[in-house]
Parts: sequence; structure tokens; C-alpha cells
Amino acid sequence: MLQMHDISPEQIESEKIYRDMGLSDEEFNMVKKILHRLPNFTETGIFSVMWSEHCSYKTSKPLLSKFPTKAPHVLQGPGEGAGIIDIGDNQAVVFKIESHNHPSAVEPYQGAATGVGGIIRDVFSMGARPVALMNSLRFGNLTTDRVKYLFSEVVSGIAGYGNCVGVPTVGGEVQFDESYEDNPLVNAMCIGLINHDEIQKGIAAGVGNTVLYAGAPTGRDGIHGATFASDDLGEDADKDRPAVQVGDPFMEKLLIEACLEVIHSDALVGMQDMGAAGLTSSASEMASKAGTGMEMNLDLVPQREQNMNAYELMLSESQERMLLVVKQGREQEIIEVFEKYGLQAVAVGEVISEKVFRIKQHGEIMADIPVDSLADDAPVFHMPSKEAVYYKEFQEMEMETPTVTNHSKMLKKLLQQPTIASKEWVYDQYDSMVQTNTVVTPGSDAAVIRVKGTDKALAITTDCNSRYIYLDPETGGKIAVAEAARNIICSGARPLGLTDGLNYGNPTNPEIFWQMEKSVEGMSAACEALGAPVISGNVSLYNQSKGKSIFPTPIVGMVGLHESLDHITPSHFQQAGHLIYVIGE
Amino acid sequence: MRKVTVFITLKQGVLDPQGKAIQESLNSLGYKEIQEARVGKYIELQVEEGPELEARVKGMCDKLLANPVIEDYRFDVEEAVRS
Amino acid sequence: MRKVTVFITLKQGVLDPQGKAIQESLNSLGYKEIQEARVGKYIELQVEEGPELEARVKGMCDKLLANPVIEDYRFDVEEAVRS
Amino acid sequence: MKFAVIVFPGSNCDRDMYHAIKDVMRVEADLVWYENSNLENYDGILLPGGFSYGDYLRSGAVAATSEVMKQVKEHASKGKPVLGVCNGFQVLTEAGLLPGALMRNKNLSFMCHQEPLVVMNNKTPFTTGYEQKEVIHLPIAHGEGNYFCDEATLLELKNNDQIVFTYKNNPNGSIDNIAGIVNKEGNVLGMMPHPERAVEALLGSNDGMKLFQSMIKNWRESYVTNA
Ligand SMILES: Nc1ncnc2c1ncn2[C@@H]1O[C@H](COP(=O)(O)OP(=O)(O)O)[C@@H](O)[C@H]1O
Repeated sequence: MLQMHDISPEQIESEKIYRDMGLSDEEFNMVKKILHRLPNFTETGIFSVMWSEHCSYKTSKPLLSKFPTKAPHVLQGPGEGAGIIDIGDNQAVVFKIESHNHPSAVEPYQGAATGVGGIIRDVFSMGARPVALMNSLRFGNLTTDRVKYLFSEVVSGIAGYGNCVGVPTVGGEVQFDESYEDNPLVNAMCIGLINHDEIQKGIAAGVGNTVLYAGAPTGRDGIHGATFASDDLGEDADKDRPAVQVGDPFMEKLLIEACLEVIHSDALVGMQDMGAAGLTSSASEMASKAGTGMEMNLDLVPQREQNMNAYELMLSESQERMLLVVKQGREQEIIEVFEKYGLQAVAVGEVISEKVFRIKQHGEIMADIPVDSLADDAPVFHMPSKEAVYYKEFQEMEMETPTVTNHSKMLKKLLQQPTIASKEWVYDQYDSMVQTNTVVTPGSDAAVIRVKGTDKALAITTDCNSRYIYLDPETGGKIAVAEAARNIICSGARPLGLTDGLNYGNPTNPEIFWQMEKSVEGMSAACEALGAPVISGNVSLYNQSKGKSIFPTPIVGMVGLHESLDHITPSHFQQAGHLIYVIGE
Repeated sequence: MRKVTVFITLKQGVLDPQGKAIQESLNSLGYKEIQEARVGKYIELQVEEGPELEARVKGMCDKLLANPVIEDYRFDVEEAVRS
Repeated sequence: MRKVTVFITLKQGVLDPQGKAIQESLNSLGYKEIQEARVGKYIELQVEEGPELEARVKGMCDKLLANPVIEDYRFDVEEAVRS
Repeated sequence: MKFAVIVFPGSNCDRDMYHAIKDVMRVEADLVWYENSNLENYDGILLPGGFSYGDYLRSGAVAATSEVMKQVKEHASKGKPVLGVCNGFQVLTEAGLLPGALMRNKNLSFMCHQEPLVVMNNKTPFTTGYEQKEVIHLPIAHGEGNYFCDEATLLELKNNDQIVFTYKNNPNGSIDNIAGIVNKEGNVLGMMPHPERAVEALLGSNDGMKLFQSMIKNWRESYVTNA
């Protein structure tokens, strides 16, 4: 790791050190313009993580704007920790999907576990109680030891975290294809329930209010994780290893309870979890959304390791941390709630009127950056798009219908395909029943959880057949949304909306960008047709290794509403003698 | 037969929530003198005599016993008793 | 400050499925010489100097660190460096 | 009758237990945070499942050393009922209220599904509502439910009729298929399967109902005779 003290702003420019940190020449010039000077080491680091795809969606933003995101029942669309949809009776459902692909490729247990932890924080930071988890996984063929290891460790990581925090994992999907050989996909979705009047936003409003840091102390975990997540998984992925963050689900469980207690206090102004790019992104986003600025003193930040510098503190991705904005003078009320749960909460800064993000350490200003340049005004790139050559070739191929001579043999062969075979080995390891709401457990088309105290239930599914999307991105995108909607409807529910986990290869390759563009257009068209808005999502790019891209994999996580428990319909044959109908073409 | 003992510990800087919980619990039991606890694994292997014992044990650690991403290891080989 | 290392092992006669799994994995990786593997815990404590160190560590083991129904323990106390 | 559901840091079936008692059985219950608690006014103590203290070191070990467990012991010594489910069972063995220990499942994995159990002793205050040898279905959800004790203890358990539930198809390697045991006096029950997850047919089984009904009925009867 570079030592910041020795590196001057001039050196960062002349030796192009910013490139190692993830900024392009063009972006570095933009930084200079914004600051009217050269950035120092910490500032360069802050820009590079905030302008990474993971935090800024710089290449995917133009595509995401195609999704329909509005409907009368949408209370919160994309932009906050998670989206929110009204389900009547003053209640709402909160959900989002998020990827943790690259960390899982490097350290599968912790990568998957912290992926689950992160998405749960996104949901309870909105003030919602997390009530269900889903996961959508992709691995290479189950023939090599490495793939078997990745598969079993990812599943244990999800189980290890989800079971301990006490949120049931009610379903998901797993598919195997060689395109995911070195680049598995681990997408986790969390669903929460909230009352309308409890909705929290991640805003730093009210000049003079106090910024509180709560949860785990900061260590050197996952430094540069956010830019690493947006980078190509090179053959030397091993050298990134110490960057892996370790999760503590026990601490997360305490954080959930403390945060859900704190939301009842009118001393709380805003709350956000520290996810990718840690303190940097949570603080600057909270300020940017409120139209304010923030000043932080890093000497006050709880630290797990010694001699951490500003760069490390700002970029650390230590898990189980939250940032809160609290009314001035009422900090103690909030701190006491955290202390009841044995958690640390300390004041680390203040909301200021000047719209800058100012970081101090040891009495010196370590960073001084206009907040909007880190969040809303981050650069957006319009990538060139070009129809894939393979697509044309496929379109010109003759249709071929395979002939099956021995149907029972063929059926058995199909059922042996890992992608089709029973996933019981996976979901038996997940506590799918804790919270006693799970009406339909894993093994069905959609999972169903009842809403206690009402006659309502929620149906949840994740779907994406990436082979279809590879073959024809636009039609494949439509199919993914339609499949999810069918799964919801089969369970007896009406689709409410969806979250999307967009996983693709390198967007600077015009053919990959074309896959992104077309599949998003297909998905959008299906969402429009079905009246199912997109309320949240996540983008993971550069999913490739050794120059080979994964299949385009935009995962759809859909939630539906059963207006009566009587509507819940299981997908299994119920009884001998019942008639079987096939509906449709 | 030789006994090989492998000690696996978390790398410096890697979060050890288990150690932290143990430290706090000892403190609250009145053992205030405990400043830190870190938990590792301790594996005892019974190994048949053979050539290149040390190199082979190292291989086992690298390939299976330790997770090099977050763990360090060391091992002791018991002196041969007779032979 | 003194370093105390506690070793916790399963009692003889208590089944160790994790050890068994490790033995089998090592065998299937080609390390056929492994006849048995047993897994235990290894806890490193940083302890402030004080009287009756040994007796106190024994107390910690009895009260918390080891479960006498299934586990044995032993510990090493690092020699005081100075003073 | 009034129940206390003890909440440790990391308990996560506490609210499920509370829901089963309060909303389904319609009997009084409080969630009682492990610190500064006073159990004197409760008739029954419920130790719920979850991962108290993250299950770090050994599941249930840290919770077993907490102050509140002294009160639970005192409550038990007066012959009042104590039920520990899953992590609660682990806490009871770690605290020495029940013999033996719960080790990692034989296949080393967490497992969650419904299991058929056999009621081996329907004379405890927890099981009078079941038939002897009745087969019931309760969910399990644990990674460390493999019950172990030495030969002598096992013999004692058998001689005193302390084995209350056994698994029909032993999922985790427990000695003698043990799924739940009582203490010698019969008023402390520990079990890995989750009766509180099986009190509503909507969720797949209500076979756990009779366990709570038995507790409540036996308490009422003893209360009437004592009064
Ligand atoms: N990763 C997973 N986590 C939890 N449940 C899963 C997972 N993968 C599959 N399942 C469950 O297994 C069942 C079958 O999954 P899958 O084979 O993908 O079927 P389908 O094609 O019908 O979606 C579903 O009910 C699903 O919820």
C-alpha cells in the first residue's frame, strides 16, 4: 500500500498515481477543475471511490433512467438505501438487491456473509425491520475443486450470517455455467416491513446538528474495496486479499435492534449505513441529499487498529457501522440506546451550511471537497454500444428441434443437471423459518411470508435466465421480468414492483455495453407492460476473468402482495386424483 | 507415527469478533486483567512416518487447513520417538 | 503484559466430526499418511500483570473457556519479559 | 400464568416465542432483557433460540455465565417450569441446569426443516397433552444440536425417564436420538426442535401447541391445589 505522507499532490499528478487508485486522466482533470488545485492523497482516494461504478453508476446511469420507477403505490423509488412500496393499512414493504461478486471470488465465506450484512443494513437504515432474505447465485460448472469450494463456502457464508442475525432466508436461485468459472455471482436481497410514519432517510439536515458514528470500530478492512469491486478480476486477484472484510453478524443483530429503537426518537434526523466506500460515501451522500455540508474530526472515529491515516479511515469498509445525524444537544438520548445494546456511538462531526465535505485529523485539514461533486454531480459517461457479432450469427442460424427418443432417460438426465436439480442441499442450511412468518418455504416458485396481525402476505422471487439474455438481450430481459411475475402470480399474489441486480462484464467493450442497453430496454418494456415499477437496484460491472465475460445477468427480485391469506397457492401437486391443466401456448 | 500440531491464527488486523466476545465476557466475569483475546484453531494430526514430512505438512496447511486470505499458520512436528 | 495461550481439546472418547472431515479431505488430497485429525481451540490472551496469574487463568478456563463435559484444556504462561 | 421470555444479546427467536404465547395461546408474557431483570413475578421462564453472544466460543456458553441465569436457577429450584429451546437448551446445559452438551451436527452443517419426533415421556409438565409415543412434527434449525453425554449420564437419563423427545430419523448425530431432555425433577426442559414455530397450521404444523397447553394446564392445576 502506498504511504500517503510521502506523496505530494504534485507527485500524484506527475507520477500518475491517481491511475493506480482508479481515476482516469480525464477524471483527474475534472477533479483539478472542481478543487481549483491539485488534490492531496486522501482527496484523490475519496474521488476515486466515489466516482467508481459501485458508488456513482457512472456508466450505467443513462441506462437506469430507462426503468419505470413511478406508480401511485411507490413511496420511495431508487436513490435511498432501499425502495419502498405501500401495502395498505399504513404499512409498506422495503426491499433491495445487492451484489458482492468480487469479494466472494476472493474469500467466498466472508464475501457472501458481508454481502448479506450489507443488504440488511440498507433495509433497516430506512427504519424497516428486515423480515426476509433471498439470494441469487451463479457459479462455474461443478466439476473443479475450486468451483465446489466457492459454492459450498458461499452457501455457508450466507447461512452463517443470515441465521445468526435472525432474518429468514426464504428462497433464491443457483445456476451453474462455465462463464462464471472464476467470477461467481453472489447477489443478496433483503425485504423489510415498515409503518409509513417510521420511514427514515439518509439525510444530514439541520446546520449545527451532530454526526454520530455507531457500531463497530474502523479497521483496515476492505480498503479500496469499492474500486476493487468495479475492477476486472485479474489473475493476481490474490494480491487484493488483505482487503477482504470480515463480518460480525452478532454485532449486526444488536445494531438492528438499536437502530429500530432509535427511529422512535424525534432526536434522530437521518441515518445511513456505511457500505461501499465506508465513511466517505455515507457522509457525502447524506450531506449532498440535504443540501448541506459536513465537517468530521477523524480523531474521534473509533479505531480498531493503530496509526490509521485519513485515507485509510475514510476508505475502510469495516462492517456493521452506521452514520446518524442527531439534533444538537440530544446526542445522549441516542447514545444511551446504543449503549444498552453494548454498542459504541460517538459524535464525530457536525452538519455545516457550507456545501463542503471537510475532514480533519490531528488538527489538520485532510480533505476539503464540494459535496455535490462526490454525489449528484459525479461524472456520467455515455459508452459506445455495438451489436454483438455473435448475435447476428445466432439470428442467422437455422432453427433446430432436438429429437428425443427415450423421454424418461432424457428427463432423468435433465434432472441431474445441477442447475435443474433440487437445491435442498443449499436451502436446508438456511434458517428459513425464524420470525415465524414463512408460509411457503424454499422449494416453491415464490416464497411467501405472512404479515403478522393482518390477512396479508408477501410473495418474493428472484429470477434471471442469463442464457436467454446472452442469446437475445432484449427478449431475454423481458423474459426475466415476466418469469418473476409468473412466479409471483402462481403463488396467488399480485406483483408490486421489483429490484434489479445488474451483473455484466466490462462496459468499455461496446458489445458488452450493448448487452446492458438491450437487456435493460427489454426489462423496462416488461415492467411497463406489467405495471411493476423498479424501486431499487444495484450494478456490478467488470465481471470477467482472463478476458472472458460472464453471461449478462440482470437478476430480477420481485415482490408481490396477497390481499388475503386464502389466496396463497402452493406449487406442489397436492393430492392424487387432482386434475392437471396447462394454460398458455 | 508422529504427532504434528498445527496452530492457525487470524492474520494481524483481521477482525476477530469471537475473540472480542470472549474478552468482554471474561472482563464481565471479573477478569478485568484481560486486555485482548484472539481465537485460533489447533489441529492435532497423527501422521505415518514418511519422507519430507515438513514439506508435506506445509502443503496440507496451504491447501486445506489454513485460509491464506485471513489466516496464518505454524506447526510443530513431534520428535520421532524411535525408529 | 503477559501472553497466555490456552489450548482446548476434545476429551478422548468424544467424537470429533470436524476432525474426521479434515482427515478425509487430507486423505483425498493425496495425504494418505494422515491417520487421524482432531480439532481444538487455541486462545491467546493478553493479560495485565497481577498476582496469582496461574490460578486466575485456571479459573477462566473452568468458568468459561472450556466445557468440562466434552473438553480438556491446558495453558502456557509466557515468561515475564522484565520486572 | 405469566411467562418471561429472556432476551440475551443475539437471541433471535425471542419475539417468536412471545408471539406464540401472547398472540396464539393468549397468555401473559413479557420480553425480559437479560440485564437488571427480576424474575420473581413470573411463573414460567422461557429461554428462546438464536445466537446469544454470536454463539462465539461455544453456543450458549457466554449467556450461561450471565447474572440472570442465577435467577433462572433459583426459579428452577423452586420447582417452577423452565423451557429452553434450541439456543435456550444450549444455555441450560452450559449453565449446568441440564446434563450433557450440544456439539456440532454430525454433517457439520446448519440444518432447517421439519422433523418427526417421538414423545418418549408424556408425564412431564410439558407433555401431558401428548400421547406416549405420539409422533409429532416440529421444525429444527440448528448447527449445534448433536446431543452428547457420557455413558453414565445416559444411563441415568434413561433410568429417570428424563428423555422427553427423540428424533425418528436422527438428523444431527445425537446420542440415542435425543432431541429433548428434562432435569431429574422434571421441571426444566431443554429441546433443540422449535415448538414455538409450530403453533399455527398456516406455517405447516401446530404440533407444538400441546406443549404450551400442557405447561399452562399443569400450572393452573398446581396453582389450584396449592391455593
Ligand atoms: N440460493 C438459494 N437460496 C435459497 N433458496 C434457493 C436457492 N436456490 C434455490 N432455492 C430454492 O430452491 C427452489 C428451486 O430453485 P430453482 O432450481 O432455481 O428453481 P426455479 O427454476 O423453479 O426457480 C426454489 O424454491 C428456490 O427458492
